[in-house]
Amino acid sequence: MQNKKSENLKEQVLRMSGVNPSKCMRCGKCSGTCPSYDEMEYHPHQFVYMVENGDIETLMKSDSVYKCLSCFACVDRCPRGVEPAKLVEALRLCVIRQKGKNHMTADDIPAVLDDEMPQQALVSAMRKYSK
Amino acid sequence: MQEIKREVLVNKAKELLSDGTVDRVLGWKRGEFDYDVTPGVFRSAEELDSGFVWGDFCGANFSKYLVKETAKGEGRVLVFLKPCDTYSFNQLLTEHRFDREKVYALGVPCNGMLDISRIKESAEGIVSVCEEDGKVTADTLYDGKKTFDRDALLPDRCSNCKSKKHVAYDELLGSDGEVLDSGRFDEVEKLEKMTADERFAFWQGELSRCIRCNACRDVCPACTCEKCVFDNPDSGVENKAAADSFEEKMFHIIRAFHVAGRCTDCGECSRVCPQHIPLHLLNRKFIKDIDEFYGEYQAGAEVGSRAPVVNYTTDDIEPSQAVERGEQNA
Amino acid sequence: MQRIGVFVCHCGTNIAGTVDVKAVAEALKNEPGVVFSTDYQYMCSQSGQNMIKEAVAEHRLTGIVVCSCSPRMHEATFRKTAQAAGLNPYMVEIANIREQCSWVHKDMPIGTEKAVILAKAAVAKVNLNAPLTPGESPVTKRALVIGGGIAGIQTALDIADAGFPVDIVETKPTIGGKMAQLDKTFPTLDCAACILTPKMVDVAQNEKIRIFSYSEVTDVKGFVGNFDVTIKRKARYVKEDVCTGCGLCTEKCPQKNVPNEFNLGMDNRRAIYIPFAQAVPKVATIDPNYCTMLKTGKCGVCSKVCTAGAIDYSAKDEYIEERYGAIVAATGFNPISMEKFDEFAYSQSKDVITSLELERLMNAAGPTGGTLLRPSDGEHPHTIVFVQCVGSRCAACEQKGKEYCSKICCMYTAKHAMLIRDKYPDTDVYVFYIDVRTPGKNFDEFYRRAVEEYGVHYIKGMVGKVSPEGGKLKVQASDLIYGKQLHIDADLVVLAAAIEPDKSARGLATMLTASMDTNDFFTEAHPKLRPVESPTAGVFLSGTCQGPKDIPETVAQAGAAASKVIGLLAKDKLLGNPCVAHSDEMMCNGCSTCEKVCPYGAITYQDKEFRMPDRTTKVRRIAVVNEAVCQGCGACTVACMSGAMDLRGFSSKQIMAEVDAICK
Amino acid sequence: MQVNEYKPLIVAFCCNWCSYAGADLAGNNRLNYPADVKIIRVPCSCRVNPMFILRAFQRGADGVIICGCHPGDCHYTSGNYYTRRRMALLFSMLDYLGIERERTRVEWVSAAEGAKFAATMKDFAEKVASLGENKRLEDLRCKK
Repeated sequence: MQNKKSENLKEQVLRMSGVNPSKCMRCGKCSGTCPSYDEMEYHPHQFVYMVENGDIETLMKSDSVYKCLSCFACVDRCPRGVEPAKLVEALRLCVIRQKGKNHMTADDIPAVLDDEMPQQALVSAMRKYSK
Repeated sequence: MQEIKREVLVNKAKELLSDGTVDRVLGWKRGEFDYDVTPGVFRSAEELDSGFVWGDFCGANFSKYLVKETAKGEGRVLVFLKPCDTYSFNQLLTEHRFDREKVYALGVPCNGMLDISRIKESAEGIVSVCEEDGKVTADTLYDGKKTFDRDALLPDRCSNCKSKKHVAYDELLGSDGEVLDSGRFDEVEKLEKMTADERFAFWQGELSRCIRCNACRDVCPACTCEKCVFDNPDSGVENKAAADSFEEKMFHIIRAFHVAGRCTDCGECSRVCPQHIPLHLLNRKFIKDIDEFYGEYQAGAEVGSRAPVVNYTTDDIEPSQAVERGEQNA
Repeated sequence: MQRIGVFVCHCGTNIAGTVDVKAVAEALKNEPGVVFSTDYQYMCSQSGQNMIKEAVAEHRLTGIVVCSCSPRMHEATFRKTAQAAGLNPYMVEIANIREQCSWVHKDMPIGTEKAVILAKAAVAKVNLNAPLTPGESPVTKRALVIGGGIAGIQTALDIADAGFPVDIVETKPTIGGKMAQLDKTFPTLDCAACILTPKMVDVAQNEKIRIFSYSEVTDVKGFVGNFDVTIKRKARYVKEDVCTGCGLCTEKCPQKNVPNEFNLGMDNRRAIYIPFAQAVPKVATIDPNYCTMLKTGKCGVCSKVCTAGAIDYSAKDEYIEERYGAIVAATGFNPISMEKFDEFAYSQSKDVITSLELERLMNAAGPTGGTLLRPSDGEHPHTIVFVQCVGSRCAACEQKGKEYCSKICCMYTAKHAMLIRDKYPDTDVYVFYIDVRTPGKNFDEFYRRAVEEYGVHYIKGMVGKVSPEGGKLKVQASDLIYGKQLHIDADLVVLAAAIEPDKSARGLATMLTASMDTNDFFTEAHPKLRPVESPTAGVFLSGTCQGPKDIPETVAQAGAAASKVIGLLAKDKLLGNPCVAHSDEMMCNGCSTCEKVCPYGAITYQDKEFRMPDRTTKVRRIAVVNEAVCQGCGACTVACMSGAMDLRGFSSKQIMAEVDAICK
Repeated sequence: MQVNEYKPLIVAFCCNWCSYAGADLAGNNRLNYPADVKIIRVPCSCRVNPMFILRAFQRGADGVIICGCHPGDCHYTSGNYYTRRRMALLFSMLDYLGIERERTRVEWVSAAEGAKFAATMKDFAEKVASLGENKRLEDLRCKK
């Protein structure tokens, strides 16, 4: 199921994230400890598994990449040191590096804004969601 | 001028000869010239009166002679020991190299023995050398009278004298001195600060002048092997004259390594070297390293002490760190 | 000059694959001293060895060089072959052209060139070999077992059974080790005490076995057959031979709140205590850190109460010297500490416990008398969650967990789950696992019974977080097969903690000069072929000190270690190592530099008369090496300035010949 | 590969109990390291006499490495402690005489560290190769 395109996409993700997904022993602790597990369509242990198998497009299309809060609980508790959160970060970069493909642009913000939203969340969102 | 006079030594020697405590005296006598003082054995008062010499050129360290003297199986031998000689005395005792009962050691205080080669550098054909209040004048055939400041004529081992304290004697003539903290490692530090190429050039220059006369080995009180590895055809490193620059280095590195932790820094090797190679800088490098890596240690300070090279602690530094240590001052 | 035969082995394709063996044999033909050089498919085979024997006869060989695998594999084989062919076994040298040449250099020309050089070095060494005969050293017919757990007990019983006296040294006041703390044992579910205590009593009643409880080994000198061991008997303040073990003092002692380490601190004991009822030796012990009499001098209740008058406050630590022929390390294991696992809140909540603590809770002699109650409020737990692989298979960081699988947790968790479901049918038991590893006889069936008959919920997935809230433990875990994140309100969480060697093992290894791996498990002589021996001759390994294992394997390995010890002690004398140091009298200065570096004290000095050239005799002090004590390390040969001290089999000239052959 | 690519000659003294076994383990795992390294087996690292090291350099070696057990693991209890002191002094003296530091090295390798053995040999061989031929401790009569 690995064709040429997904091959170099996977290689790109791995180089960007510096993660070695083959270290994963499929224990599921990252998903177990993930606070936004339920909002995600694909879960942290599936990120690692899918990147390992080169199935990057589906991940880039899915919304779950943006559900990760970067709380790094999965990185801290993974017994094999696989660091799934870094994979998510790399996937996000892959998405926004595509031509014209921003997950969210500046003018979408007012619609989503609510006054309890901490300023920091806005800044980090802009950093993560658009070029 | 030496603080203690010749008569005191001669009378003491005669006294001990006459009352039978010793049957021979190991002292200095005149060689070819006044300044050319060599060790000699005196068996009677007359010989003492006529031949015994005591002055500014009695640099020889008698400890090593005791190894062969005491093995002769006669009576006790009287020996005069300067403060730095007493350390070699103790080191040889630690290694059971001679029988202490066969020796009567007389401690002789010393305020530095002169280095004749420093006079020879600027005066040809020396006839006689005499000294008044700190000034040494050498009467020469070709350059007339040359006067020098006494301190300028002291060899490195005396200008950087490490201790005036007698650590071994049966009887002490005159007063005992103190251990001094001397700048004896300054020269080593200067070398260490050079770059590797400069150091290599320096030592290549020095060691290439070595003619392998083995004088340094034969005078060194720490080199008392029955048969030295360099004389033993079975050792695999046996060589007489150095046929290549490597063998010069090999001889001096191995000799320094063999005396490491046992060398009392008495400076005899540099004194007797006809080529004036600063051999003491090699031994001092080991002494400096040992002090730095494994704690202050003075060979011969007390009998039976355990040399650092035959000792260990579980947290010694690693060889790579030993070399890095050189980095800071390189 | 020697007449040397060179035999180059193909080792199938192991060597021949990347080294041109024919070229090597050819190149060696005109090496000085070589009169015969050939190659063969398998030198270590019977026919290979016969080839050597024939060559020795035919070419009147005096030395043999075999270019083959590592000398650590077949040096002994080829030495026996040489001996059978009438040569002295030490006239054989091995060139390691497999592990250190053909296997590590892929390119044929480079491999061949290096093989030739290594072969030439071996020939250069054989040229200078001299026939050696191993010396003999006596064997002290007494064994020492360090550690009194099931491993130590079984080893000691088997050795004593063969008629040899054995001493057991145990740091705790009683033998029994971890097994004594267990409730039931898998896979047969028989009670640990019921199968262990009879063995402990056997040990006590066996007059061949001496138990040094509450003691530790402080120093080991010597070598196989002659270990001089110093044992420190910690002050017990109770006379062992007088105390009847009635336990009166343990009831009357006023100092009540001492954390009971036998129950892992879950309940308290007195300052004077007997760890558990079936303790062997059944003798009280006073804990110096808590006894007011020892600390302040004001109390003495136990001595007043003791009818036998066994209390002795003035006791001091006692040191015993003893000589042994063999030593068995049986230091056992401990669960790793759970402090670093904050995600499981082990330090925040008392209801998060390790499996060993669960064993005590379920044990009739435990803090709760065998009924399973929550340590926090003593209530009956309804929902219990087991978390597997806590700290095992964890390669994230050394300080936190261990990289290896601890092997026994899957089975004991299945046991716990089954026992709980059987005794308290109303409880829900969840086991979160990565994969259940239950290999071996009746093991998997045991695990399937837990799932099928007792309805234990086995969930493939890991617990991510445990947060104590309102008396309950909120467990958040992933269920990989269901694809859901589970949230369970548990009453009790049991962590299957990884196991690591006992802390005392590292110090012991240094004393025994036995080597250890990075996880502090003893390294065995060969992982497959010699699992119960340490590379140090005379030192054997029994139980979990060598690696994680369960009780059946421990007992099997204990028996194996005992058989090795018996094999050693049955000999009257041991063939020593002939490659020992010897001093050349004529060159020795008698300066005792060598004596200072000798780790075995094998060098002594004597004054000897020598006839000097001028017909006088001279008495000189010379070094004498006791060849039975010397182990041949060579430290003295370098300390000796004049080179008088040399090592047989590795003499300075031989090593220099090898250096020359390599650098030529 | 260049035609006359300079190949260093390296002598490795390996102690029989730990580093020699580590070298064998590197072999078992087929871990590659430069063929310029030639191993001499000694009972213990404390058997290596400074004379052997200088002899190797004299005969044309470009690098000498002494491998032993980790301190505390020595089969003879204190062998490697003496090696550590002797080699610390010897290396410091060689450096004092201006000999390049990277030509000599002591490394502790246990019987379980095959990978470390291969990596150490590769690293040492590269460092020595970068230094070029041993000019400062060579004996011209022994030149190949």
